[in-house]
Amino acid sequence: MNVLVEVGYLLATVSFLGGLKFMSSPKHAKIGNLIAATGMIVAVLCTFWMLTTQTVPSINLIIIAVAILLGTIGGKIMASKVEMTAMPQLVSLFNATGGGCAMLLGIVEAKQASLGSSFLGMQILLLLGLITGAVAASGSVIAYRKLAGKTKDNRNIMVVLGSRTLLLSFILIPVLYFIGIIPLPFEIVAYIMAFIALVYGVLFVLPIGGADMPVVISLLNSITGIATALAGFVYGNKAMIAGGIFVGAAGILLTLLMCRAMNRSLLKVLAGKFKKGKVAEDAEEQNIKETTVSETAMQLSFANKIAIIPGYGLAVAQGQHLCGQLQQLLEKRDAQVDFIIHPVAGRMPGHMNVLLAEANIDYEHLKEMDQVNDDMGHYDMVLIIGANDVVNPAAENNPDSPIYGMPIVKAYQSKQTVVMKRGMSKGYAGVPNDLFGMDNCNLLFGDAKDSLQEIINQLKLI
Amino acid sequence: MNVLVEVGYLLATVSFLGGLKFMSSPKHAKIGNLIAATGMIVAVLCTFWMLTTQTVPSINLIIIAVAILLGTIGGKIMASKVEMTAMPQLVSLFNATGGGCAMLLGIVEAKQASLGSSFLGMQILLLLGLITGAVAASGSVIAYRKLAGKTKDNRNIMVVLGSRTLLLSFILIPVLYFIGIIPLPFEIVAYIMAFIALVYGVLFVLPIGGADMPVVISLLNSITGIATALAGFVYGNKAMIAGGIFVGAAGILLTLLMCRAMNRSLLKVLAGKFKKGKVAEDAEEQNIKETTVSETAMQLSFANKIAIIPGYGLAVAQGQHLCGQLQQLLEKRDAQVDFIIHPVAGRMPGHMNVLLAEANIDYEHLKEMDQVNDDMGHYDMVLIIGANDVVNPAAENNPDSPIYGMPIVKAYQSKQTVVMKRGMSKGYAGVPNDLFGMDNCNLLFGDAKDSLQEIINQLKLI
Amino acid sequence: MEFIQNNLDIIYFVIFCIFIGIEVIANVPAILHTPLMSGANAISGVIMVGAVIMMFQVPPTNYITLTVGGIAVFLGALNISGGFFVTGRMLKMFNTKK
Amino acid sequence: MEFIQNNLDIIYFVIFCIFIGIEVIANVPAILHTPLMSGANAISGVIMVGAVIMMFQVPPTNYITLTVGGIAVFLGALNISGGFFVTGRMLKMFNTKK
Ligand SMILES: NC(=O)c1ccc[n+]([C@@H]2O[C@H](COP(=O)([O-])OP(=O)(O)OC[C@H]3O[C@@H](n4cnc5c(N)ncnc54)[C@H](OP(=O)(O)O)[C@@H]3O)[C@@H](O)[C@H]2O)c1
Ligand SMILES: NC(=O)c1ccc[n+]([C@@H]2O[C@H](COP(=O)([O-])OP(=O)(O)OC[C@H]3O[C@@H](n4cnc5c(N)ncnc54)[C@H](OP(=O)(O)O)[C@@H]3O)[C@@H](O)[C@H]2O)c1
Repeated sequence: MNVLVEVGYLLATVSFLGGLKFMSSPKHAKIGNLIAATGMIVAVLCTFWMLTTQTVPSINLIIIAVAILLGTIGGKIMASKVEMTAMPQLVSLFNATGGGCAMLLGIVEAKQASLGSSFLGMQILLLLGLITGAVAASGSVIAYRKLAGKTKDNRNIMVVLGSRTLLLSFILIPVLYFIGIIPLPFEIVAYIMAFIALVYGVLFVLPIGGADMPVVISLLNSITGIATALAGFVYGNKAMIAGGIFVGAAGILLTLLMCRAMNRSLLKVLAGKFKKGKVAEDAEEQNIKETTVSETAMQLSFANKIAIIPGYGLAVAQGQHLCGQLQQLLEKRDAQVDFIIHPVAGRMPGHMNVLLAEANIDYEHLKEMDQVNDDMGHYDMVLIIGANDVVNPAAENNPDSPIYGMPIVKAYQSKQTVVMKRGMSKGYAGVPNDLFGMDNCNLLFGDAKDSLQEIINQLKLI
Repeated sequence: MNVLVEVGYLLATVSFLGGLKFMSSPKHAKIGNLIAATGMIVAVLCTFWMLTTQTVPSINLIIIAVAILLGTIGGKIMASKVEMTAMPQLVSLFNATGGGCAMLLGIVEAKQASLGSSFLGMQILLLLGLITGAVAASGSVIAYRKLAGKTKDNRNIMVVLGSRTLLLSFILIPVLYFIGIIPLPFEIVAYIMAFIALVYGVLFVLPIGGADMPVVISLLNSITGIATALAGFVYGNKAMIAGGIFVGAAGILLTLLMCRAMNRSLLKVLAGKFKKGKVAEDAEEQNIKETTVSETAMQLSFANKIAIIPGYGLAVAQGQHLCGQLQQLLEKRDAQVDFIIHPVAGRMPGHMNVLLAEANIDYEHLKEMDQVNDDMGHYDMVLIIGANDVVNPAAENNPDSPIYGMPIVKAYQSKQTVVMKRGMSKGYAGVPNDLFGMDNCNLLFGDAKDSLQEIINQLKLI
Repeated sequence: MEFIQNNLDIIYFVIFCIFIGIEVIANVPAILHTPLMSGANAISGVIMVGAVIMMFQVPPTNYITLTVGGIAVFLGALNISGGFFVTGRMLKMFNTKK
Repeated sequence: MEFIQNNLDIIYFVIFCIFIGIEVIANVPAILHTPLMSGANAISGVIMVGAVIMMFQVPPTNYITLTVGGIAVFLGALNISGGFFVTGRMLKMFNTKK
């Protein structure tokens, strides 16, 4: 192969590596993305540099060019149009395209391999690449549909059994083929495997809870990485191998890290189950105290230091902009308003950061949990808006609770707390929250957006 | 080459990697050392496995075996006998042996290369390996001698000029040789270069301050790593290349990290200079208050929470065991005694941990700086024993000070502080310490060991 | 055994890649999980390079294969472009404090 | 250029090794600097392997070279054994809290 091509792939590999490295630090993440993207452009360009030593029919070239052009434009448009809250869906969709690409590549190469006399190792690589690609593709589509609310969880026993059976056939069919019991051409076997893998991808994701999708997407992404690496072996292409393995390995670790941040085990996530604690679902009657909008507004108007802890409910109610208004209003009255952001508040990591950034809230008022957790007592008033699990003291004091061990925002240590939610529903983890019954805690029932609006109205009058 | 040999080297490489990784985490460091050592044994064993496909005269084998045996035993004995405080010296000495091995290897191979018709690249590799090895060897010996107090700093202009000249000749001589101007056999050039490199190593380390030796050793160690990698290229040996580069790269970063922990720049360290701040050496007259042993003992007997901040002076005075006695005595009186350990207190990183561990002080009483820095006000009494720079508030409030930016133990925030030192000498960084003049600070002059002994005697009487 | 012998370089390569992949993101804070996932997704789009190489080899008369291959390239390009753009957009939201 | 072509695998190898070496100890706490330095020193003792390989090739009648080579092996062994033992001893002192 051409030396320049090889050097280009080397550069691409190094920039994938550097890109990933930078992307994992909050300060340099943006540069990291740029580095990785540049590496990708280099990799693509030097692939075309191969044309200097190889003649390719112009029709092929035209198709390639058009496909790349359309893909690039399409990706750009989709990425620009999507709403911030729909990010995970879109990532999932893009992952499906990557998996799809790997699958189709495998199918075409399988056809070629059928014609030529390619050796065993190559055939195995092709089959593995095809299977992983197909699983990632169909799995990601289902993950996308779940996040978009188009497909419901399905924990039907048939689904589970079906997926296990298919898993078995992944091993069985190729083995039978290779020892010669299945007398079909390799091509056909490849098609069958691709089909089975597509179905498996669907069945694999179906039982998993919708809110666990970020974890699943990360896992599927890692599988796409493996498919890429396998294809890289087929072509002896170092950039593909390295890029694929980086993503594969990083993806698996990222999946585990995500689970840990939510204090869940990957196996439980994949089984669509929640850790069952010994806590009876609605164990004790809580002595909850309700409060009213006007009372809350009054308290806010007297407070000097206020903390707002946002959670999933705020995202659902789309109340982020009102949060910003409330902050401005209170600051005009010389109060200090901090937002305390729990890393897994909401339904994707960093959800709340994105939400509040959308509402143009100043970064100096966004506090991380660890920054303020020791000084919660300094706040005169803490407003919890649509958050539940992330402020549940059971995570600290009840070893039997499924969320035990998850770091929480220590709202229970503050002087006065008002929790805004619609009713007594539980949070994502499905556990009761002792905070609601505590002396320093009052509940303000109602949709977060409505309540916020009313508080703001009242405050303007005071 | 034999497959098994290759697999062995692969295993060795992986275990060097894993060993280093584990060694960098406090919890797993011991396992890391074991892993790396196992990898080394594997590497050596599989080198001997080569004998299955190669015949080597038995005299050679005997010499090898004896050399390994003697080296292993010698290393074990030296490592077991050394005093804890002399660790850095010994590491330096061991590094010298590694460098020496690389140099001798280069010399012998240069002779062989002279005979055969080895190509240019190989000769360059050999020369580089030889030079780096020799510099590491003689430099480490000087570093050892400085730490052992056998050689003094020498910032003579001749030394500096000499080392610059030699640096130049490292480039000049080989270039002249390779373009054919020096008509000597390669062998002789190699000897000359080895000699120059040995001298350079000496001149390189001479001007550097004795207390900066840990940094220098780390740097020289990194150079040994590079020499190893170069030799690895000569033999096409992956384990040597990988091990060498790991150490080389890790060593350079470690060197920089060490400098950062002391808030110094590597260049300044190598030039043997200190950052000059605008602070006049003895700027202001401080209003210091002296205290007596009996007063200190009295205060200690009334305190409930006591912190001891040890520093270089305690190590010099060898007072660690008395510290332990003092703690036990006070604990019998129901006081709580914590030791607050600054990472660069003393003259090597972790110096104080080693010291206090030697005195059998319980781990639960060893606090890291960050653990307690926010609560210094909770201590009734803080005893600073032979520490100076690591408690100097100038690091926080005087941007002109050479130590500005270094994290410190915030002893100045405590209720009451007693500093034990011999006189008004400055610490390692040579800057005055405002703490000594503060209201809550008293000085107890005298050798740390003597003062501690007297305090203990008095306390027993109270 | 022979396999190891012949593929020694690639074995080192794979092991190092795995290690690097894991090591590089071992300490990532939770808040970056979503953009990192998305960035990794974009990088795995390098599969498109494979699809392009494959297309170089397809006989120009084999229309079915050309079409399938073209779709593969299109999907790959979509993954790359969309992946990096969406990651960039997300990261813009995550501005860190000065 | 030809050089790059012929040594591509080793170039990847070297780059990855450098990256790993740096990455692996990027977050080491100051307290471990001394033992880590010592451990790295022990690892660089793998140079002894080179000395042994060299000794395999020395003609048995060349006494000077045999002696020099023997010393090299001895020094390497000293580095390895002393390095790992001293690191082990140091780390024993650094017991972490349970
Ligand atoms: N961030 C991630 O990456 C991620 C991913 C998957 C899972 N999770 C999990 O999600 C949870 C996040 O905790 P969280 O505290 O943010 O949320 P949460 O525990 O799920 O609680 C959300 C609360 O908001 C209330 N709510 C819903 N709609 C509302 C509306 N329109 N107005 C006002 N309140 C509303 C709900 O109570 P009512 O129905 O009574 O109003 C509910 O109790 C954690 O358990 C975390 O592990 C996080
Ligand atoms: N740990 C490392 O890796 C490392 C390496 C190189 C440099 N350093 C540097 O070393 C410094 C360490 O700070 P430090 O606070 O531990 O030490 P320091 O700032 O060097 O101060 C030590 C103090 O101990 C006193 N002292 C000396 N002998 C004594 C004795 N026998 N009895 C009582 N007191 C005695 C000295 O004052 P008197 O003479 O008046 O008694 C001196 O002020 C930092 O600047 C650090 O950057 C550290």
